[in-house]
Amino acid sequence: MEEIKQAMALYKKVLVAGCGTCVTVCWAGGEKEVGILASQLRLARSAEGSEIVTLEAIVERQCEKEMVAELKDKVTEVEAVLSLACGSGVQVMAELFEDKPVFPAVNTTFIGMPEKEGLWVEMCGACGDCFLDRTGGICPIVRCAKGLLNGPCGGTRKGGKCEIDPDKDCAWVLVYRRLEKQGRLDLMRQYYTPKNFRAVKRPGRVQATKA
Amino acid sequence: MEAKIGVFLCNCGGGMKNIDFDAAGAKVAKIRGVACVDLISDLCLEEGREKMAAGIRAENLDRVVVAACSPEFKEHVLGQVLENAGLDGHLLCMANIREQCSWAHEGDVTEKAVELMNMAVNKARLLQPVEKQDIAVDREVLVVGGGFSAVASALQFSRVGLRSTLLEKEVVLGTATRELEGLHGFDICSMIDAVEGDTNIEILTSGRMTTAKGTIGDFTVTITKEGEEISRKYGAIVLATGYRTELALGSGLELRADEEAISRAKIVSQEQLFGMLNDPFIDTKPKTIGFVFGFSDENSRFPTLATLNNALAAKKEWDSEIYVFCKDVEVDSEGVEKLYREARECGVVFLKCEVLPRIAVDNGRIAIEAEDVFLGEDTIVACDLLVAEELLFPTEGTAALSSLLNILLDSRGFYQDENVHLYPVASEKKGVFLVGGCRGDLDTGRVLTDISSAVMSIDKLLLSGTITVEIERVKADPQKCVACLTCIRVCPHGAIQLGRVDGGKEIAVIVDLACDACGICAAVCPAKAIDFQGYRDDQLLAQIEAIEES
Amino acid sequence: MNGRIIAFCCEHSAYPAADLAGKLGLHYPETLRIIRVPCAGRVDVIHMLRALEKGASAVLVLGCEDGACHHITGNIRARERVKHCDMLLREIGIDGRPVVMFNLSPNAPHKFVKAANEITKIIKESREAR
Amino acid sequence: MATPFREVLKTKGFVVTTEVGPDKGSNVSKAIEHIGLLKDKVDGLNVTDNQSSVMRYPSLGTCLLIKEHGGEPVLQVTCRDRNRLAIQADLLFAYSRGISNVLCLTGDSIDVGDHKEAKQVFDLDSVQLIHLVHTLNSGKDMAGNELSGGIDFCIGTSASPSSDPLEPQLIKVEKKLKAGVSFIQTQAVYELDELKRFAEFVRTVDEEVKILAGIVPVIGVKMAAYMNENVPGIFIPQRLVDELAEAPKGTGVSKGIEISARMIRQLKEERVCDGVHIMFIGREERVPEILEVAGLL
Amino acid sequence: MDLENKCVLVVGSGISGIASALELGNAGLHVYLLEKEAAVGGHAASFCCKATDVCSGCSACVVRDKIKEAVLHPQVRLLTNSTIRELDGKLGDFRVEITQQPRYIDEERCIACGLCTEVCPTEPKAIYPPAAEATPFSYILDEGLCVRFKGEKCDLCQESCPTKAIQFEVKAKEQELSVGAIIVATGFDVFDAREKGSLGYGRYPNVVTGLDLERTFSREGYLRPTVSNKESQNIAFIQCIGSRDQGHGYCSHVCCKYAMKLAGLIKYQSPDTQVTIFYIDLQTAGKGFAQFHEEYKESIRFVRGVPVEVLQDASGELEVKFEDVCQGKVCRDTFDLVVLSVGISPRKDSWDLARILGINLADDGFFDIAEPLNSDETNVDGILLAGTCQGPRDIPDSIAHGIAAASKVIHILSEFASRRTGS
Repeated sequence: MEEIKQAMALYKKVLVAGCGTCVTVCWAGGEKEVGILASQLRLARSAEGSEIVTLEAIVERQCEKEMVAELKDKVTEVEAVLSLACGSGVQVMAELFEDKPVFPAVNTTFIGMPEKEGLWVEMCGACGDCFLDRTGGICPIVRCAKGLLNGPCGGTRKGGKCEIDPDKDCAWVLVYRRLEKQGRLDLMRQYYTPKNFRAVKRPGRVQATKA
Repeated sequence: MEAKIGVFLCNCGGGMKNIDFDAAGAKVAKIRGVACVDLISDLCLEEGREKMAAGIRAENLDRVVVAACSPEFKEHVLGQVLENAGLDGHLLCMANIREQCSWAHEGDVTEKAVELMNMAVNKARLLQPVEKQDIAVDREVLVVGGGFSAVASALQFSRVGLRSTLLEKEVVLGTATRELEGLHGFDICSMIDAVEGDTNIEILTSGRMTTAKGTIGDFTVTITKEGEEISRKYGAIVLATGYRTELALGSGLELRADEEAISRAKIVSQEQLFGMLNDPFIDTKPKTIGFVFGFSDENSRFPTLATLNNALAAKKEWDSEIYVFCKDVEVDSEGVEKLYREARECGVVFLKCEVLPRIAVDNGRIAIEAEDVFLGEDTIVACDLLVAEELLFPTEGTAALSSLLNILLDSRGFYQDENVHLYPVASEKKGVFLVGGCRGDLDTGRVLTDISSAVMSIDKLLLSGTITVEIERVKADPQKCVACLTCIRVCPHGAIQLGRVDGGKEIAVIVDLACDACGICAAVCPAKAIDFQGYRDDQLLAQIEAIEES
Repeated sequence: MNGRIIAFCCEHSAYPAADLAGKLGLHYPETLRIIRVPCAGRVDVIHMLRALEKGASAVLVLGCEDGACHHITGNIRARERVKHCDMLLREIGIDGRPVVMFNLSPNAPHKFVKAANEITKIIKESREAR
Repeated sequence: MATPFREVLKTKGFVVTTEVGPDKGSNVSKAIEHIGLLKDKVDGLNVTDNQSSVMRYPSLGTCLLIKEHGGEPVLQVTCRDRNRLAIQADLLFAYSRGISNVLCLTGDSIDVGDHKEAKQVFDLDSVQLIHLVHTLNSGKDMAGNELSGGIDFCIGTSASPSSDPLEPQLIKVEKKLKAGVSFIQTQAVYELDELKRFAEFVRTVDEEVKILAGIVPVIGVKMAAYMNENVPGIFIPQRLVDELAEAPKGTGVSKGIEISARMIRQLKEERVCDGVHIMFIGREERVPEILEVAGLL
Repeated sequence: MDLENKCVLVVGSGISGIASALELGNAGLHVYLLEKEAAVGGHAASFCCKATDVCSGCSACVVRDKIKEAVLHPQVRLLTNSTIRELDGKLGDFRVEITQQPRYIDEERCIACGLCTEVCPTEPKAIYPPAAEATPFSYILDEGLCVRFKGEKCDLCQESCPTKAIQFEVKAKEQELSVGAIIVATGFDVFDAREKGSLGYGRYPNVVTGLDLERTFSREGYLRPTVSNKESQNIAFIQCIGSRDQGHGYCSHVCCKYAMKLAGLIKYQSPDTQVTIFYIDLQTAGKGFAQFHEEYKESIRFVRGVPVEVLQDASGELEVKFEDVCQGKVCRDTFDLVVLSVGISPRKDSWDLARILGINLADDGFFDIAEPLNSDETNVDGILLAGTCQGPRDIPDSIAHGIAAASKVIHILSEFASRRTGS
């Protein structure tokens, strides 16, 4: 928030733009959060004795140029845009309205899945060199704190918890348990050569080959 | 078009002296959208209400604000007035200028009164009608369990003309009738016969519920019976799965291996003893019997009942010497104090101990050693039979069933959350009821009232075949909903389902019948897609605006 | 700021408690403005923030006693949101405008008055502190 | 001039190694002092590599100091701070300066250290690292290019015999052994049986490999509690804690030393393992005491 | 069958009566809810919330909800100040004669504006507001105080009343109701602690009953300082007053719970107050209560023993003489407040009602039931029992019992109806 406050310091009128899809689902940038952030901004300003006008808008998918385009009028009205979309949404917005400064209000952390209401866990690092077939469908690259490929580090805590956080499971203990259930522990005994971390050349770009 | 709001002030017959009604009226008249301001000194009387209705018609208002006493008691009456004047009752908004203004403060509070009215007017401007509708409900009832409470419930349902299904996991009914604990002579068999002869009752033994969808009036349940899957629809579900007990042998009992054998024969449960008592061919009648209960488990109404009844019976049948070791006698059930007295009078000895007695095997007999608080010294009783302490547990499958229906369990794993508003037999999910021992430690009398209560509650819900409810008071906007499932996960009454509006994309659908209008979903919705008529965001915010305006 | 205290009152508990307070003639600060809600769980962070935006000097959220909520979890969620809102306010360095949750039952008028007085006290103290 | 560690492992009955903790800063006098004190009393001196992710004078640097002062260094290499290029380069350098023992480790997570915001690398893991060293030994780099001048490292690695659950750990150890190591330094152990079970397992995979039991003297109830709480893979049994508790004030350290020494003696007599690796972090100067009490001097 | 036009009479508007009335009303029957007093709700209406920082499950708030529901219910007709004079007929068509005492203030019209009290000349005022929780919230005129009933001429209040709610003329009103069935839910009398003279209730100001304490808390919200006007530091609860003794062969079900909950509340409000509970057997069963007991085991002192005598010394301190069974001797202990956990007694007027309705009384003085395990059917067809008039019950059990009785009414009426159509 401090960052955002700083970033907005120069402007009197801004558009707070949320995204209606992923970030809504994960409670980061839906209409609700947009409203809260805008209100928070206004409060912060009035506390400093100045003022700020906020427009609010939701784009169905902020990563789609066509959909973001609908915001044209609103954007032209304001001096800056504050986007609650994921990294890509922010960039689409910025690309589309080159003359307006666009600021990210959400730090996109990971691709995850909801474990229960209000709790999300990271599942995939989009590394482009999928390993899941060898680990009973548990990704050690993101779910192991060190992204190890050949088994757990020495730091595993009692009960198979992670060295860095007793609340998190040691991915490799999970892998072990699953493979054991499936009777495929041999998979875990295999040696895996160093991973190809360049499977996807950054910046990533994928061209669909199907029609 | 701009709403036409009428404001009706009531000065409580001049009772609210610290409000200047003329000044207030004048101020309120200036608020945007206020078409007329009327001072009626007796709104809570028929006369006053007629004046109000007349006013509404005369000005043909479409929103009404009443500034008077608390809506707690008068809101519905005044709502009626609107209905009579041809307006929807939901188009009324009250300003509580009596209990929460005039009476709550000393000195002149005109300004506050005006502000309260302003808040009300702001809200009224945004009010919208809500229609009512009759919704058809399924009249069949599913009763889970085959013990006493289940069988008795089914019979009562039949008597009020509701068809029901008895779902029992065992092969026959009545295998677990623990709720009859110590109720000698209560004839479960004849009840079962009655059930079997009853055309209103269908019996599904050795069956288990495998899925449960839907809400009150419209549950779809699949039952697995000997491999095959049966799918049924029910209007309501009654869980009457009773409880189970375990001998608390661990407590106070250290036996050597060689003693095991002896003890196995000599340490019995209440149920086993009951069996022995009714066995005409029992070879040796125990001379001395020791009972132990109520040490490791504070909830011991059933055990108390069992002990007293069994002890009395043993006294009468076998004329045995009887010693009962306990901490407290749970006499807070009907007639139990009487039983307790009777027992003592015919010679049953009660020894109250603070700590669990030590139990050992001493040449073929069971020795119970404890410090009796009255004698204040160690007492050792050697007996031929020990009725060991029993602990109450939920029947296995309780947890599974609760997650299937997603209803809460209490801290001891029995059905029904510890929330006074659910007692006696309701669950937080409309249409699901919890009866008898499965919801905790009761006594047979309480089980019986439970049964009647459940029957009553379901009777009034389903008997007519339809229920009148407000339609779409709480509704998710199909355009805005992103089907993030948040509301479905948070709804405390399980009233929200994933569905499609006329074949469109999947969205959250709030089932009016099951909804209890708490608005939690509206608050959590990340897309602000859920509207709650009367408590919509804009309506609440409009009230807040008022404090700025003044 | 207009010194108002916005109190979101659950219609099952706090609201009737307030009525009872009135009937008993128990007095509490005049600056209190009660907004009736069907359950404390209906109150969202945005409502609290807006109240402050509109110049309220404090926000009260009053729900049923812990374990006696008519909607089982409403009061617990409300408490979480109040906590969250408080965090948001601290983020932007706004203090002395408390957002507080209290639990009470409909027949506890004194608890209601206590809540009203306590929050007024907090406001006063933080004002003096500044 | 010390005997090469590889020889020691082959010939000596009971091997003893210990550690020199690199300084925080460029003043290495303390390290040098420790080296002088220990080099002739033990068979090898480990140098930790930014242990527990706290930035220090490099392992490589300290190893050079040991070499210069006539000790036998064991270079610890973790996968946390360097990618495969950096690691290979470092190893080439190390070998060129006569450092011929390398201990391959995964490395603690960045989160436990003093530079929590750094990017952690883990381009490789410990098993891959072992393979890497073998590749170098075979005269090639990872990309398969020929390397000028021969390389021949003596490779060791670590293991945690008291992890819970143990099985996944053992599988990892098995992989390490299969990859080929000459010695294993275990995490600190306090339960003889644990170590026995571990040793048996290791033997089933590889009879040759030498097992050095990790010894970390516990010098107080507080420390014990702390380690049980916070140091993963370490479990200090209650009886030891009690024993420490009984020790009169101020004698904690000597008590800890006594306990460790006792352990070492047992290990040696019962031939549970082939040696010990003593980690007395911050109290290196008192390591000789342990050896003395344990009768290893 | 169709019960829509059937009427049922519920005698007593305590919590169980209200529960019955609501259920019947919701099932579409017409209900007359008869109440002897001016306000509905009975004892439970005046109980306090015993929540600490969590709900203690005393259910007092539930009562409030139910009362509200009942008075607002279109199918439920309230008859306050009313008693049954006579009954005849049988199941299906009872005819009941009702006497409604004049209250001089029409509760339909009284808007509680308070103008009358202001003008009332007498001191203390003869016309005054009811208890805050009273429903209907209608003013009360006290014949004993009002000068008009002393023959004087005064109609100040009548003049001042804006709604003409005050009518002195009204006489006792007779009316006949015809109903299909009757539910008796007349509730209980609180045991009169004076009967246990040795405990000093009524003589010593600092000896109070559990009910007094309930009221204190609901009126003041905290524990009133004792008469010697200092914070009570050391409080004793004495259990089983009017339960489980010669006169009362039953447990009152409620005392242990309310005593422990009140004790808990006191501990919560002022943690350094000492609280002792003297008991015979602790009744800790019941949903959620075991944990509650667990919580306070340590902070509250439990003594297994029966106090025989309470004496007040000069300083107002109370000396409790009790037999500590654990030590097997008589001990003394001083407290500055003694709370007698009075139990539930059958109503004194049960006799009269029993005679009028022709139902039996059990030997313990509560209304008797036809057969065991059938706790709501009397010896008279069509007259049922609900709540504490049949035997001690706590609030949830009373509600359950009330609902159960209603359910029985539905049975017998529908069976009756079908019999009729059958023949």
